[in-house]
Amino acid sequence: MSGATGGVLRLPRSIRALAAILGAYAAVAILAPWLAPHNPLHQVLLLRLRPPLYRSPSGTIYWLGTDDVGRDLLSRVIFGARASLSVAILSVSVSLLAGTPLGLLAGWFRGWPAMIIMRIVDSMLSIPAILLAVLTVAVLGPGFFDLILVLGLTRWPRYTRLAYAQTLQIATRPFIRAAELAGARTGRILRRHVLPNIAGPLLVLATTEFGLMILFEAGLSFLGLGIQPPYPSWGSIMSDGRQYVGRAWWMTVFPGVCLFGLVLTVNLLGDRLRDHLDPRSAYR
Amino acid sequence: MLRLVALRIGQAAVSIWGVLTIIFFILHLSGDPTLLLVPPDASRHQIALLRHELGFDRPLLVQYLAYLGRLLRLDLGQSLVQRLPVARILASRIPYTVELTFGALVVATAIGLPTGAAMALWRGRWVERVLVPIVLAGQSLPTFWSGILLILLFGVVLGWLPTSGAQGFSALIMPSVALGALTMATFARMMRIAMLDELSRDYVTAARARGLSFVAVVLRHVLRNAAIPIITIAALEIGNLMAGAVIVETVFAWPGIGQLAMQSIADRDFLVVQAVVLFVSVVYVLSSLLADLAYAVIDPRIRLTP
Amino acid sequence: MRRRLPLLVALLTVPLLTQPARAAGKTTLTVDLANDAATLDPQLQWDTDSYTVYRNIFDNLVTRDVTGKIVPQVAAAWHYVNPTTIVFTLRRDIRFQNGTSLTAADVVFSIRRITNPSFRSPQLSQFDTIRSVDITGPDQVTLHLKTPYAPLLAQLVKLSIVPKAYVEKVGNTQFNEHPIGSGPYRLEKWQHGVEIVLAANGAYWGGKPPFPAVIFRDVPSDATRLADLRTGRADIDHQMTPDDAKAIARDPALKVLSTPTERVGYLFINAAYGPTKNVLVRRAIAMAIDRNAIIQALLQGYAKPVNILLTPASFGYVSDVPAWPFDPKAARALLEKAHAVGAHLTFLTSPSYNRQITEAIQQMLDNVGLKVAIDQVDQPTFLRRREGPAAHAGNLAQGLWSCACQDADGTIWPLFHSGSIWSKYSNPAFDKLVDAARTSLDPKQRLADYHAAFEILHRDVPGIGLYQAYAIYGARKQLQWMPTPNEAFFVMSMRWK
Amino acid sequence: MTLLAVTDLTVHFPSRRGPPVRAVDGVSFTIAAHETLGLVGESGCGKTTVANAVLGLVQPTAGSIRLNGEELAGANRARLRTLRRRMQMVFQDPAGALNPRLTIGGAIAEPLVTRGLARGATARARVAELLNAVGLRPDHAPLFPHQLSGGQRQRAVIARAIALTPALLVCDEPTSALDVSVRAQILNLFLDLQRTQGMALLFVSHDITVVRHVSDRVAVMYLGRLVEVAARDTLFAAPRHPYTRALLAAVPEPDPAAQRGRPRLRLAGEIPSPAAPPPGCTFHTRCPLAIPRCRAEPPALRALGGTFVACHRAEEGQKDA
Repeated sequence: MSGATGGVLRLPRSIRALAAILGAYAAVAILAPWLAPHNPLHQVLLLRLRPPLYRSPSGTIYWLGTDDVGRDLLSRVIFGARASLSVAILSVSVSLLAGTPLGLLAGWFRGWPAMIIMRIVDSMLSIPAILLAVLTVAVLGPGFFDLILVLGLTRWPRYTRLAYAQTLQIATRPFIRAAELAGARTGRILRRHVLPNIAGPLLVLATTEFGLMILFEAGLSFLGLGIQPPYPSWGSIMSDGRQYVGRAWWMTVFPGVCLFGLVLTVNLLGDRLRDHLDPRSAYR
Repeated sequence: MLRLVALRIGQAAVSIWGVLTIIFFILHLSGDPTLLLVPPDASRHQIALLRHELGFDRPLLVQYLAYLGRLLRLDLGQSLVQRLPVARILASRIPYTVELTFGALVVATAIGLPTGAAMALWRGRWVERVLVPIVLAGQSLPTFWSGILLILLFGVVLGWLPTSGAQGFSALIMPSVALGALTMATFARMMRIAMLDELSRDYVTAARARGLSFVAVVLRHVLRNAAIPIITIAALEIGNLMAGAVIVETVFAWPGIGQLAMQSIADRDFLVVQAVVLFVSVVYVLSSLLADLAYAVIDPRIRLTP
Repeated sequence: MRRRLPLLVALLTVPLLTQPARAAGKTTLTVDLANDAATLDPQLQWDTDSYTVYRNIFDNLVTRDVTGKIVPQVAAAWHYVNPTTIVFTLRRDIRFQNGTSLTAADVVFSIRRITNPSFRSPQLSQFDTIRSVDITGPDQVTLHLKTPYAPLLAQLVKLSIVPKAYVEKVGNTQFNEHPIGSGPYRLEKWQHGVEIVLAANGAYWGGKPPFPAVIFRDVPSDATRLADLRTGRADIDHQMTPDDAKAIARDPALKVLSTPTERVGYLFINAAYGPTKNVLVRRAIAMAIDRNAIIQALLQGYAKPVNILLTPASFGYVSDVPAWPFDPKAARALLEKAHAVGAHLTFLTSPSYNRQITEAIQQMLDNVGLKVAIDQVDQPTFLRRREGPAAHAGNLAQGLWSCACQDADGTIWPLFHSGSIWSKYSNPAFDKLVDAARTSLDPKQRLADYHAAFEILHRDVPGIGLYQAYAIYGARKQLQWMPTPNEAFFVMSMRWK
Repeated sequence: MTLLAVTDLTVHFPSRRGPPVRAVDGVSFTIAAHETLGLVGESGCGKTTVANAVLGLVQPTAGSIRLNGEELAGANRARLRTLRRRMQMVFQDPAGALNPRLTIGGAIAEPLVTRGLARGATARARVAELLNAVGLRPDHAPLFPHQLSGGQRQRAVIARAIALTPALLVCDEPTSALDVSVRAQILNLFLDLQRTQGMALLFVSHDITVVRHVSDRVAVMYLGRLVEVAARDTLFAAPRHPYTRALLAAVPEPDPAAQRGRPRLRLAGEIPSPAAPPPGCTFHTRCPLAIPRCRAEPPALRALGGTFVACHRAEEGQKDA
């Protein structure tokens, strides 16, 4: 257990280090226009599939080579961080904001509306996530905002289930009765007493989901249903490069390494946070 | 107990009905397959004729009720594209997915459990510090990417394993590894907690006080007791593995239900998609039900949560 | 570009090391297909992968030779009695693989089966000008049409003959799984999603099949098909990308077999919605696109530029209607004249179309001052939107058109006739010309009509032809085979050296 | 002056299988202003349910609970909220009674803030005042519960309870979760507070020595019913009910002589399930004095000298023992 007053500085060093790596990724995404050596959309059809460190006749160096329509891969990978991070952040926010209140209310009030909500949650959770996402994309259409909506719409049940279970448990604790006796109304109890106490597990779930959403965005873009061409995302670059995996390995390897590094950072962070918030349930 | 089991089964049935309903409406909102079936030069009239023959011009609710009605008679219908009974198509694919799931389970068990045990036994030492990131790496790899890299390395460069197909044991290795990575991470983590739980019990201290060596205690008692939660988790993981097979099967051209599902979505072959989702969710729901029951049997203090 | 890395060297040496020594007689031909056959009932499906397989199991009423000419197969001869009546005389020596003779009754059964709406054949549309069919002699069948229909014979190339007695006995589902035809190969084993094994039909009337067995494997990934070919697991890659074709050109064990097809790559330009409603904008688009850059850089030369939206492999092709030249300056001037500089266009596409070409076109249009947003949806959604109201069909869309009939009627009628679902364009003069060409049986008159029609299309630009696509097959060096423009995959026409 | 009047309070909890659990069955008592009533009994006898019912945390099945003549039973949420301004509760487990994610100051200020009585600096000043009153320091306010000791936590819980200067404070085993060394301090705090704040206390405990320490009057409960109610000194000097005597007998006397002189009465058997209470006098299954009448006829609570007792043989009890 740790107080909210602790502040960033009281967090263990490993968490701060991982947060710093995450921050670096975010900085790259934000500063992409200044960091990228080229316009990520500009094609030179005659310079397709050039290997890393290629120097063009005009003297330009392509550090990571070029893609299959002759665009600078480094610039695309840098801009690709934007798609991965923003889709993940926004979709986690959407599903967190949609799922948590639902689970909170269901766990607090119970009764038949809660039953209905929880059965819907169960149903959604027993559909393979990628199938559900692919189908929803087919209905809503791909694109940045649609992608966020799709991921948000298909992932909220996880937060609902966790918030529900946690709320059920918290609702029986004496301090909830104490708050009632203190004259707190339901809204205040949920806000001040229940929510802060279920926030820890939800935060850990959100971190895990954040990593998953990055993979999902890449997966959907890989299937051609995510970020729209010509805008780069790591998944779509890898999808473009899939056909050339034997001859232009750089198109698959570099965005893959970036993606892997980011997700690993997020997962390690989630792991450490879990340990930090509740050492007993470490690794669960 | 029996009443609670009946209640849980009832709830499972409701969940599955929910799954079918969600999938039905999402699928039908995404358009029907008539245009995919006809040649490009078909006329408006001819398309309308085929659409009528296929029944897609009826109101959605009517189609939904007809679907449920057929399902209640255990009739999964006929594939629009393959023109074969859906049950037969599914039956021809399920063995592959089961094989792959089993392969992944073996990989996950063979690597995950010893890793988890090692992390628990050497808690806080360098062994754990090295293993944790490795385990987490297992669940940070995008399967489509690791699949491609595996094919590139072992299939193309080294030529040790077949690049595609589903024949023979060697073809099973790469997809199993790609699919098993995530479960391996889960198993390792579960094994670690279970072992730590057991190691902190009094009997361990007592046994050591009696002069048993630590290794003997671990082998004789700790591992056996720690296995109980692991077995129940494994039941749950089977459902997750089947779901994860979707991407892996697509990458490795593994002819299981995952690939069938993706193909059928692309073809809008409604009844096949619904049958696949039905199958996976039934497996998922049943395995979680079994896991719950197993918990309740092993530890009667755990009440079945409705 | 030939700056190779160690990895590439490894890739190239692998096949040499792993390739097994081969005996002179090749017993099994292994073909990697991009998809599994959907059905092997030849009357139930319209996709090329199914066709590739079942065409070797069945004989068709008529067929095409290497030059594309329609020649006899089950029908030995035919003649028109009048524009709506045609009489076929059948061969007598054809037997199905179960030993029964192929008779006029089987032909009539096949035609009636495919034209019966409740059978729900997707191919019905190709044959629905047929009003009735009857046996008019021991080996004679007479077709009656609703209206005169010039491309009828081209359509009948796709009509496979199924055995009446067997189908009626086992039913449609069983027939689909265990088809019996009169072709050079019979179905041995079908593992859905894995492979289809065919065995030679020793009693084939047309001669001895070249391989005792043919295996069609289902390998969706381009890279994997290429790897299979290199490692010797496959003899033919049925669907090779131009980049891969370029890559294997140096491999001493492999070769590329390619041929121009009747498939035409085109750009649809929505004439009924948005900025592209203005013909000046459409012409500007036509002049902004550099066909040669697309063909040379992206298709590696495995395509030919076309002047109209039809290939020379189809009847109705005219060479003297010009294409709009590549002229970005003139394009820009036209856009300025139309006050359309900076106009926003939507480019509708799906993963089924060549993404590189889409992106290249986007860039080319951007260069002349048009803002193009790519809207990629999945194929069913693409078709639904493309077919629906003009406002949702996008301003631009790529297409790769083949009617498998090698006739202009199958291309420009469905694409641009105002009565067609795909058309977002209406010109009564054009409609009149293509309607006339459809019902006339006089080739000279039809050609004149199409010439006039293509001139209208050139002026109105509701779409432009970009290139004539090639069929590209990767194969082992020993394979002797001449691919044909209609992309038929007759194992009978192959030899192993 | 009567502050709280509980009449025929009955609380039954429905059970999934079998008959309802009769947690509280026809309990009546009163508490005067400034008075402390100790409610004592074994765990599971229903005393906590009584405490919860008084505060409206559980709905009574029957009976009436009046605070200053106002009926609580069946009151809606809004009315309960008003009534609770005048009564508060101190919980058994101070660790559970405090929100781990809320500071001590925040917890103590909560009743003031939710009722709009104080905020900002005023609230902080009042919190400091309350902390002083319960023997904590104002600089404890920004701490979280886990940063305090058990005794400090209970002081914080008490500070929260008295923030609104309630007329009645219900204490449910307030010391049972504490170390023995801390218990006396907390009990003395209650005595102090009662003097300075002028509250009435309903003090619930299974520990008769604790009850003896703080109470003016004591009520003894067994299996959902009151068996004896008397002034403290009367009860401890002359227990009338065999159960009371058994409870007292179990307490070790500091003075060995007194211990020896005390009647020995040991309880046999287990406490029966409140779901199936025995007929007649519910205590008869364990009562050494039980006669056939006890099995048939439930005894009523009746006055006997200065005591109220529910036993058919209360008069004989003294001499038998």
